Amino acid sequence: MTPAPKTYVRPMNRWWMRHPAYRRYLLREGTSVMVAAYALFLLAGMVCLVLGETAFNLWRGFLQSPVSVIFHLAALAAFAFHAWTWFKVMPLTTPPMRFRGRPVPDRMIFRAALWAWGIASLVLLVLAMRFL
Amino acid sequence: MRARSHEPIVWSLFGAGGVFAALLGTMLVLIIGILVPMGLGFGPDAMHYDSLRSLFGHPLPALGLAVVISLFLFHGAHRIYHTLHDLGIPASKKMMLACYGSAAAGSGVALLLAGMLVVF
Amino acid sequence: MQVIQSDVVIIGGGGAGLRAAIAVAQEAPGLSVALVSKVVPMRSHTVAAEGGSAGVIHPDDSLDKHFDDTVSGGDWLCEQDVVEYFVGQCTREMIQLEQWGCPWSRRDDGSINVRFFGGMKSPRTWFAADKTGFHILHTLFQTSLQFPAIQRYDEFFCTDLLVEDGRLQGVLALCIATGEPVLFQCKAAVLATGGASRVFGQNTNAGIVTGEGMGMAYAQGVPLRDMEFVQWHPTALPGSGILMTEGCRGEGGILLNKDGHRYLQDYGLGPLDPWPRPRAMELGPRDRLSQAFWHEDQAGRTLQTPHGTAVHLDLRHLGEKKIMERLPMICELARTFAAVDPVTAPIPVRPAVHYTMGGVLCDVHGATPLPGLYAAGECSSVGIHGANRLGSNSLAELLVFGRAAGLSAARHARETPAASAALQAQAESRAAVHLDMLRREGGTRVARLRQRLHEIMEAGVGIVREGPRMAQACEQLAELREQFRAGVALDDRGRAFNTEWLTAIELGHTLQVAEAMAHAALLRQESRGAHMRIDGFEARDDERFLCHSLIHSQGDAPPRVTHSPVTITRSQPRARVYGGAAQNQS
Amino acid sequence: MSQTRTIMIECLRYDPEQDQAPHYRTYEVPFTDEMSVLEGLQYIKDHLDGSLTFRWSCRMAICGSCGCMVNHQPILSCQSFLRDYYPARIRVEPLEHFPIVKDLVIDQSDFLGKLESVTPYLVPAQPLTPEDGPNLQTPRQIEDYLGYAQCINCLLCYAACPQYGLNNAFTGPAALALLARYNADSRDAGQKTRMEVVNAEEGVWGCTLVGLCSEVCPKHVDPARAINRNKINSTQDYFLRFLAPFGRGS
Repeated sequence: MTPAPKTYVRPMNRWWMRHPAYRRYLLREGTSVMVAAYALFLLAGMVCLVLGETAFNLWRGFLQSPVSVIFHLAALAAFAFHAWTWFKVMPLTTPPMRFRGRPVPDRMIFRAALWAWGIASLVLLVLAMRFL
Repeated sequence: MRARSHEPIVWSLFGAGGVFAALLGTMLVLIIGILVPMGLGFGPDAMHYDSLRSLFGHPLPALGLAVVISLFLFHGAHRIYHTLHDLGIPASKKMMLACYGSAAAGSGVALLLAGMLVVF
Repeated sequence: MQVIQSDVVIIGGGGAGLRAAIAVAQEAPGLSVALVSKVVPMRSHTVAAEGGSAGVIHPDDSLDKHFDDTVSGGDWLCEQDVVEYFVGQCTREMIQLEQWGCPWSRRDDGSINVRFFGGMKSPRTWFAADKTGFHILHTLFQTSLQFPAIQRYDEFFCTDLLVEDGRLQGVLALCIATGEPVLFQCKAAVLATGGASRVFGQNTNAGIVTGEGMGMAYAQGVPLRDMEFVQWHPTALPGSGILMTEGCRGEGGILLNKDGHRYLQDYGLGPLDPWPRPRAMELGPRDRLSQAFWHEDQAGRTLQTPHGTAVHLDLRHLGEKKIMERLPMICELARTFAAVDPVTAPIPVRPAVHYTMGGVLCDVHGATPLPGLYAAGECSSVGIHGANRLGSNSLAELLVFGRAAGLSAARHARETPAASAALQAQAESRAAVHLDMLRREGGTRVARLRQRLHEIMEAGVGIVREGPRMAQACEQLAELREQFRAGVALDDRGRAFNTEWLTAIELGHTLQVAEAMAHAALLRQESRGAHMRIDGFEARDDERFLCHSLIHSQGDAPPRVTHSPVTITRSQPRARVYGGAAQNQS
Repeated sequence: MSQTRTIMIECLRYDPEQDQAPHYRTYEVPFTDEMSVLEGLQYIKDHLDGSLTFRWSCRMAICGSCGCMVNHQPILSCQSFLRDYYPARIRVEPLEHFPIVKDLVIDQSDFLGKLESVTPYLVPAQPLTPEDGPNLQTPRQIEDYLGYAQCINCLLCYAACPQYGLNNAFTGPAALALLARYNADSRDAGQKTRMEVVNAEEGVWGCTLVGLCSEVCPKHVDPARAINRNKINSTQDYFLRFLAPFGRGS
């Protein structure tokens, strides 16, 4: 073959600055940091629970602090954004479905997921009010 | 022959974690972090040591909590691992071990604690 | 110079070239095939074909009907023995494509669906919605990938055919990325470079359809045949020339003048009712429809648009569902390029150059008079289109004759000794001529020359033709070629991906092809098919002109035109009638 | 003729024979309402600077030649209109994530190799000849793959995919969509061969579902869907082989 022509390869540095969709994507991926952090926070609660009442009350007391409120508001935003984006892309990952011969439109799947979200949240709330 | 990726293992855990986080996460955070401390809909005795101890003395809630924590951790680990790559920190064996290793360790601890809560 | 040895070289990676390459790879697995294309194959102009491809499969249809429609559509200038072979092979090729994965549109039971096209007695057009060419091309390209014998040279621009000892032995190409000349030494070559519609300004064709394949063969003494027959497609968007497929009319679309009148009934294509019916009104042949437009335009009954006059193509009565199912791309194109939604408004359309009926002379096997050189597809004149090509026959042609040319080339390659050594010197000297263009100072810009070419052709050799204006066009083309030889001004003097330079080389070929068209048109003193004269030669003249034009290159001098007989087997020329009159006849 | 205005078009320029790195050059282009970005570039080439290099052919959004970045958005220049950017100046660059050959021309050979790697043709269950007649396939069966068969290989999706930019071993959106097209075809029996490509690290697992590929696709092919549905298939394939280690080799 003729020698390959000289080409110029552009660097990828700060690629997320190039398109708003990239920044939305990183934000979506970023929610996972909060998810992991919240898991650790719950894990800490478990540890405290095992250690005994004194330890647990420290954890329980932390919940009242402004730091905790800020942390939880941030976590709330992260989880809500995660849920929204998760449901948005869900139609892309589900196998093709048909209803009465027609393909199920994406927005139906999204809406169904929102309903599931609402119901699951409600059930959790009711259970929590009953058992906590 | 192309090498088969082992991604399906972590991807399944990531996916399960994502579903749990999406369906339950918001309400979980709302209850624990906002409603209970502010006393909205919950009495001052909510989430008291004794009531939680007895609740998580049952295997099902204890195991459930451990599984939720574990899946959240894997969900986080998976996305963090890939996003670090996106941000220019090359994906490596070491990085992989750090991310998924800590998730696995955290999961082990959670399961252990759940066991202790049930047994003791 | 880099030399690549190959048994068969295929020039052009469109439908015909890919079909030929696959034919060689399948039938002669021992041979090496070089598929040399100036664009990556799926960019070829086959991709833009919309409506469909002919093949007899409908229960009401027959090979005889396909034969008759083709021969009468071509105004009896067809090689009837070739048409006979062609119609017999079409359906086989359509089925072959189906088995390679082409998503032909189907009926509910899963069988093939066919639609009407202009000039057809029965529905015969296989279609894949309104992206038939796209699906055919991608199916062929993807299918070709399973044959390791096919070595692709994407973005290699062929400049010359190299002849030694009276037979074709090589092809000179430029690797576009580097600008380096490459010699393909071969035992046979298949020319599949497409048509030359870019000779004209307003056309439906891609920018790559510049006729250099015809030019290369012509320069080596292979005659071009029937070049005066240029097809104007009646329904293209004004300005851009983007095609609104004949399928629009096949599905029931109608043409209206500015008064909302279906004017085709005034041009021997009526009466209006019963409607729809084959070979009548909007389902008449393309030449008649384009000519009818010209008359309406002369009578001032066309609409004014920013890009010239137009008539309305109305699809609204088909309803949104049918339009979206059968003509989705037309909808998108009209919305994007004409700001018209066909569901709610008629589309302004006018004729634009669409197809070159003529081309490199070849026989039913694709063999040209030059041993070792074969041709297929629009660049060839195998003889099935005559004076006017029937819609749907060009995609079928690529497949039938692409395969035939591939098989012939393979056979020839097997029986031929290797190329001679003298070839390299010839290649070097031809390459030097092209490379020299990069160093020459002064001259005229490519865009200016091209603009001038378009003006000359549209004024002199348009839909409607007159002797003096054609004669003037011939003179002006000679001057333009002189101007071209005097030098082309290039801003880009580098070798790497120099499209300005390649366009200049291309233009050299295009100018010769234009000249061939004009001279052949001037000498044809009759009206036949797409060649319509209004200077006393309004009628068909079978006495003097039931013959092909053969155009021979005379180097820098204007070409020499001779005539050759037409093969007539079973259909004697008769009046070519459509509309109500056609029914009375049959 | 609609009114003529003037727009500034800033083009990335790179001449491999002269330049070490790309630079930008701005042209003043008169335009009318119906002029596309491609026609703007053609105006520059014809009248202002014959050395500006770009690919184009069909000018009707079907050949896939003329993709480029306009203001960081991958588009087909033939179906994007200058009026929609005016009065701002526009910046035209070659498609992201591909090596630049010259000016707006990128090297597409890597993509072509990927396309070839996915067994992008029908693999019939048993050999057929035209004499066997056409297969039956209902409109509904066609619907299963027709969307994925609309790809014109314009490469906008690769230019939209940061994962391909970060690691070009990734098979990428268009090639994986084509793979899904053949897998979903009722006439095809080649799923097993293609599964190897799907299952690989550089197969569907190179995707993190940024999703922009599907948004920029001018033909609504939706490669993101093709890829992510195959993640499920690949996962099933991964675990099921443990359940049925025998009998899957046939």
